[in-house]
Amino acid sequence: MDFSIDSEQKALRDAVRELAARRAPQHGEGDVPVGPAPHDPDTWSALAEVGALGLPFAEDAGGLGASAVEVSLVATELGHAGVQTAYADALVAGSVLAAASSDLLSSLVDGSALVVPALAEPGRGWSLASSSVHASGSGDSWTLTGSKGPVPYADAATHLVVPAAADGGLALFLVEAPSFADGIATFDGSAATQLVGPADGATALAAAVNLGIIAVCSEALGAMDAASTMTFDYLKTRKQFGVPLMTFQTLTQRAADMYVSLELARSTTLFAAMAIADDPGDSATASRAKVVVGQSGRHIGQEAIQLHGGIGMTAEYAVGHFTTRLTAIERTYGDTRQHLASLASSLSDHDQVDVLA
Amino acid sequence: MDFSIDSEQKALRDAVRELAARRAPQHGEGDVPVGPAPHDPDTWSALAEVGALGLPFAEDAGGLGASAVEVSLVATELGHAGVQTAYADALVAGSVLAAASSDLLSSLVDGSALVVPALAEPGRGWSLASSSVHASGSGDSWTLTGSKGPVPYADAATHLVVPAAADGGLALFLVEAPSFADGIATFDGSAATQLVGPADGATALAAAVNLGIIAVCSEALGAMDAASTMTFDYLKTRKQFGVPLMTFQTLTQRAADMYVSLELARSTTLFAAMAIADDPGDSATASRAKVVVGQSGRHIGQEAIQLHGGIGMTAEYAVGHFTTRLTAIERTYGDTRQHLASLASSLSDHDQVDVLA
Amino acid sequence: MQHRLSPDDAAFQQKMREFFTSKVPQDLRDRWAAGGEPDPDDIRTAQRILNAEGLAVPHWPVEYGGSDWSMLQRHIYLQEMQAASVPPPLAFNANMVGPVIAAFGSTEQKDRFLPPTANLDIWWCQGFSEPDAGSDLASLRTTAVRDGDEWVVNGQKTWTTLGQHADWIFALVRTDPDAPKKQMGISFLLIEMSTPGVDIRPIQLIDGGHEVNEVFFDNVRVPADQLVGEVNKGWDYAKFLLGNERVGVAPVGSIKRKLAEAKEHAGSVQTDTGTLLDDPLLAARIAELEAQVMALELTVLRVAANSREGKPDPASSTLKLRGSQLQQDVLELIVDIAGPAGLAWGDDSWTGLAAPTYLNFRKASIYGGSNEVQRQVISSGILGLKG
Amino acid sequence: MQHRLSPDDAAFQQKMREFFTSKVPQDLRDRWAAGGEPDPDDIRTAQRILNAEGLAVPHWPVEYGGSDWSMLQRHIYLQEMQAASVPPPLAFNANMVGPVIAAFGSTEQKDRFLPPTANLDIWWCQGFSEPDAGSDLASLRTTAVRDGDEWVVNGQKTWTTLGQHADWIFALVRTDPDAPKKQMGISFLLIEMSTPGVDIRPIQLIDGGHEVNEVFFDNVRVPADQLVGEVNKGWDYAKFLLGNERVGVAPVGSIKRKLAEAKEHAGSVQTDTGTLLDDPLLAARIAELEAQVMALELTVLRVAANSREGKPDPASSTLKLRGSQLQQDVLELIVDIAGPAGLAWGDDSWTGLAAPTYLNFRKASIYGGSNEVQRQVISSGILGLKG
Repeated sequence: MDFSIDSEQKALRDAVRELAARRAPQHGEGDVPVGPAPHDPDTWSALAEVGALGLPFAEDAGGLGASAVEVSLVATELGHAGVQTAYADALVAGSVLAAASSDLLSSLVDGSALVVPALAEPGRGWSLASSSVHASGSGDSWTLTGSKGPVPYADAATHLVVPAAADGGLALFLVEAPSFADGIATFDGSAATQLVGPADGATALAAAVNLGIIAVCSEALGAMDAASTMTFDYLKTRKQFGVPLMTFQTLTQRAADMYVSLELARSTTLFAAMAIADDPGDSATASRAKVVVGQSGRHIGQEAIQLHGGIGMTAEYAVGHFTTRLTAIERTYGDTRQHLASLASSLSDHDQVDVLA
Repeated sequence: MDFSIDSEQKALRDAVRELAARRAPQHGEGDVPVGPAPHDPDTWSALAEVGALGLPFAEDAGGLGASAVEVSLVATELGHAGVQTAYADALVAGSVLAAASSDLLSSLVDGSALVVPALAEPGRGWSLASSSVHASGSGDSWTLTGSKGPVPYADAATHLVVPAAADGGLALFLVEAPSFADGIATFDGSAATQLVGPADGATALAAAVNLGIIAVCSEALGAMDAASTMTFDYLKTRKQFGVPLMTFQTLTQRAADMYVSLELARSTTLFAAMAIADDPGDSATASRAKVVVGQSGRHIGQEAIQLHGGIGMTAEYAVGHFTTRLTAIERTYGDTRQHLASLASSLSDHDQVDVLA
Repeated sequence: MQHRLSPDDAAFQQKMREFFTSKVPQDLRDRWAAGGEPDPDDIRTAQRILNAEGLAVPHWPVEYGGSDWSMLQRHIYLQEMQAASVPPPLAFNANMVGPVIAAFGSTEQKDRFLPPTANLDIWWCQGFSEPDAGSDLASLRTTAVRDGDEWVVNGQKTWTTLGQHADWIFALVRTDPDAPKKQMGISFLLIEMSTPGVDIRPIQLIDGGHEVNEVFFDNVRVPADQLVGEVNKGWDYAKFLLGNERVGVAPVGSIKRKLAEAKEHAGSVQTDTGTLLDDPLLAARIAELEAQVMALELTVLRVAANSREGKPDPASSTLKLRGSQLQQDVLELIVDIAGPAGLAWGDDSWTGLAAPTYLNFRKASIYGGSNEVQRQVISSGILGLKG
Repeated sequence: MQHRLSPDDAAFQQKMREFFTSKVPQDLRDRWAAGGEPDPDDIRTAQRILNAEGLAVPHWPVEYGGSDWSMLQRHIYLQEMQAASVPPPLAFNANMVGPVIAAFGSTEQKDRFLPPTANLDIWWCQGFSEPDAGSDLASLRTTAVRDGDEWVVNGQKTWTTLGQHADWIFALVRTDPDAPKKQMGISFLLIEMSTPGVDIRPIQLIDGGHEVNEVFFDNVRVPADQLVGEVNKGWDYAKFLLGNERVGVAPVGSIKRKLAEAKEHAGSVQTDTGTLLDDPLLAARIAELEAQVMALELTVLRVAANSREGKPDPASSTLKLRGSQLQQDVLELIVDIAGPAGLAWGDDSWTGLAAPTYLNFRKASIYGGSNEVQRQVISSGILGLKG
């Protein structure tokens, strides 16, 4: 058990930190974009250039042969700088492409293709267990029928990875040049390529989403760290009633609770990255990380605004943007409640949760 | 909608307040009883004398023709003084006796018989829907087989009201002079009298338990009120670091939250008493009250000890005893989780919860 | 004790329900129910419909349009209004400046301002908060210096909600900088927004909307007859205004409507085994919120009966505190129900509005006295815990 | 970064597991696992078995029985000990007075006290808290006045855990009442409980047990060689003692064992549809606690690697704070699982012990530095928020 990073990892982290600082959104007087950010090709190219997009994939598949740990370092820096990207989504898609030994992976890694997963379905809650999109066909000839969406970064995606119900179970398909209406992709007997067949589809999808969970948890960790630090600094510098806010014990006690939440999320995220690097199919650890980060992110996001007061509500100040992003991340790849329900169904599998294996 | 009490109710409240003050446990140096209290015949006689035991039952059945509102006033005073009794249990049993027009009700009301319900079962969670005790027989001749317990006040009970599975559903039986081992009553073909048949058993039991819920919620209200007041007083008088504890903002902010919890519980308990007085079968309101009081009681009980510090942990100081009782009440007649699950299963029955009907 | 409505109150309830659902246009109420940035014309239309029926300012003196209702009736009125998704009369008019003018203004001021205030012919905004003050409202630095028959105002206000639509602003200004306490030397001034030297800048919030503003005063000359009550007594009037009422301080009807919508939404989201309304954890959370909102509503009803009208009232703090918490909890629940669909913003569907609305209402525990201030009012004003 | 144990650490883990489960008698461990008031003989027996194997005081200097383990190994040791329900070496001996004597005592004191302290031949108790001090430990008023070769002690201590079994007490006493700050002028004194003038009174707690005591000193004469370190430096030693270590401050292994027991209990309670372990709400709560306890354990492991041994350590506050919360949450969960059966007290079944144990551990957020104090240490010591 070792939480320290080596010099190569440190170099990667520093490179991405520098990149993220350059690509970070600028706030200040006047209107700024809020909420989900569109795809930014420049940021994406820069990420491809530092090799971020290929980190967790084997070298012989066109990846860089690093792991979820390096993914976590990258995503943490993006989150800390408030840079929203398709990083997690591309890694989920890339993980499926890697499982399928798809040639497209190299284009994903070099940034020339933007491949994203189409997991959500209109009018349906989050589920990895089923898909209302149906696949029919065989061999090289498949068609899909049904709808998926909202699809992240639909405006920019060149390809979709689509889970669909096929004979024998859930299979994973690639759709090229998808078309969208309001972020929804509707397949009407549309041609698709099978990436992973029904025998392995659910397993490959779970592993891919686990990697995505590591990426978004890490991004959340960066955002929580930044929002907490801003809040602590604000308490030190902002005066009210003639004294700094840190004079008010109710605020400093709550700041301490924020710090505890942050540290719990940090430990859990780092551990989960190591665990998923080791066993991409360890969905229990991914779910536990999603729960801990979801709860910490909610706590820190809400308190960061509350302890700032009015200024925290404004778009010209960064802290509310972090809360916005944390709110989204808690509902990405399954929310806290859904991961708890999943964990609750497997309590009998183990006596205790063993982290020292 | 009127939360005020009339002069008759005020007289009842004052009488019970005076009674409760006389019967209140004495704390101080040296060991005192902790946890569940045994039956105290003197207190019980005193309650019978002021008419408390017959309040919610019709006069022609031997009751006093008052209602759950008066029950609530009595139980609140007992809770405030820390007087533990079989009051709620006797009312549950009495409600079943009243439904059965049983002659025994008058003995319950005058205090000569202590009739309690045997609802819990060894090794089984709380349920009003089923019973592992089976009844067989017909007419005046019934026998019961199975176990119930722990039975409250088993040492002193003269009769038990026992729900048992009969042909056609849950029926309610009376068992005289029950015998116990470790608080468990085991029926081995034991003779019993049917009070309510399977057609009405579940309904009668639900109404009886709703009355019990009003009694324990009210007792909890009294205990919360007393524990909160002690805590606020302690913050005013106790000095630390050379200043009164109320100088510490983190404590006064938490005291404010305790007060809010208390007031929410107060409004809900009073309303629920009125609602059950009007419709004894309004289990949804009883469940909501149990949830609100359960959560408030947990919050106030825990904070009352924490804000007191070490002294709150000691048996010679009253505040911990209130917390003990609040802890028990939350698990009496179904706990918060179970009432939430029950409410959750009937969400579609209504658009909004309407209190102004 | 009696939990049922009296026949009179039940009839009153029925009358309100019928009025709100039949006399205020459905399309207007649908827009209000959907949320998002409010349309000022809808607010004007609704208030005028209410005012025509004598229902815009029921808690004002009867001679200026008020009704002599019981607290319970006022609650029923608000509950039915919110249940029907009728935009409430603009708070700055109906609940803030109106009662202050009615209580402390001159007869001339009452006659001049109250009718157009009730009818929203004047749209008021509030000039209390300042950039460096935060919860320490009394440390305000905007000054008004007397010059002949005028006050000359300089300074800056902020968090001025819907100020971009306003015709007038009621502002706290410092008229005696040498007063021994910061709460003294403050006056309550009415200023027309079109007066030269008044400038307004919208502030964007994290949901993208622009509901608050900064207002700048640069040598703004205000006629002396626009000062309400006595010079240097403005803080008293502000306290009166802020602690004015228990009824309405917690938006119970709106919370209940949102919670009912949440159930409807949950029933519309399919899962592998049914709908989200069948999800045990989500359903339990809804049940819990229903119980907690019931407790809040009952507390509103109970404490309203003991109201001390016209005095700052710590019981209001209980309702404001708990009301904002539950409002935020219900809005957060809707984000959970929206799930992956809520990750997309930018359309007016309930899923698209879920997250921005939740984020917007983080303000509820900050604006109008933060929850920390409310707790402070409770602990000192009710519990007697003087720090 | 590496989450698996190295082969050496895995072997160490295996060795510890085997030792604890095979060398400490099962019946003793079963009694400890059941909870309730601890049997002092079981504590003595266990500590002596450990000490015989060199496992009672691994964090002491090697020459006095310590082992030169890594922080990770110390965590593994504690985790396995707690998982096997082995009573830990008495904290007053192993974690408090022992390290202080080892760090600041004279050679004579070390040789005299450390071996019997490690072997629990001396049972120590702690004399820090006083009735009027509460969290303000430094305001203590028990005095020690030098008289020849002796100190004469007068005053009162309280919350002295297991003091009724103790042979000796280590106490903070005021030796210079005129010191300019209350933290100065305090000394660290070792006092035999059998000394004339020492009196002890057990305090009953709300669970009915007697684990804490008041200790009274009436002209108690203490040989001067029983003062540890320098006169008037006692506060420094107390701070050393209180902030001594990160590993072990959160009882992760015990919490995990209790949570595993909770699952077992839940599986044993029948419901209308299966067992309580199938109850979606209860199961989700267990799953949540498992995740939160995992987060705590990982934080212990992560911060342990950065320990600053021997200095008061605000990171310990994080672990103490969160550890006490989770311990209390798990014990409360067990009360829920016990349900109606838990309403009866007085036997040693898990249902009968559920509520008293829960109530007893409300102390966890008060004793040893309340959670409010821990938050204060975090906010000032880590975040730099100086009130």
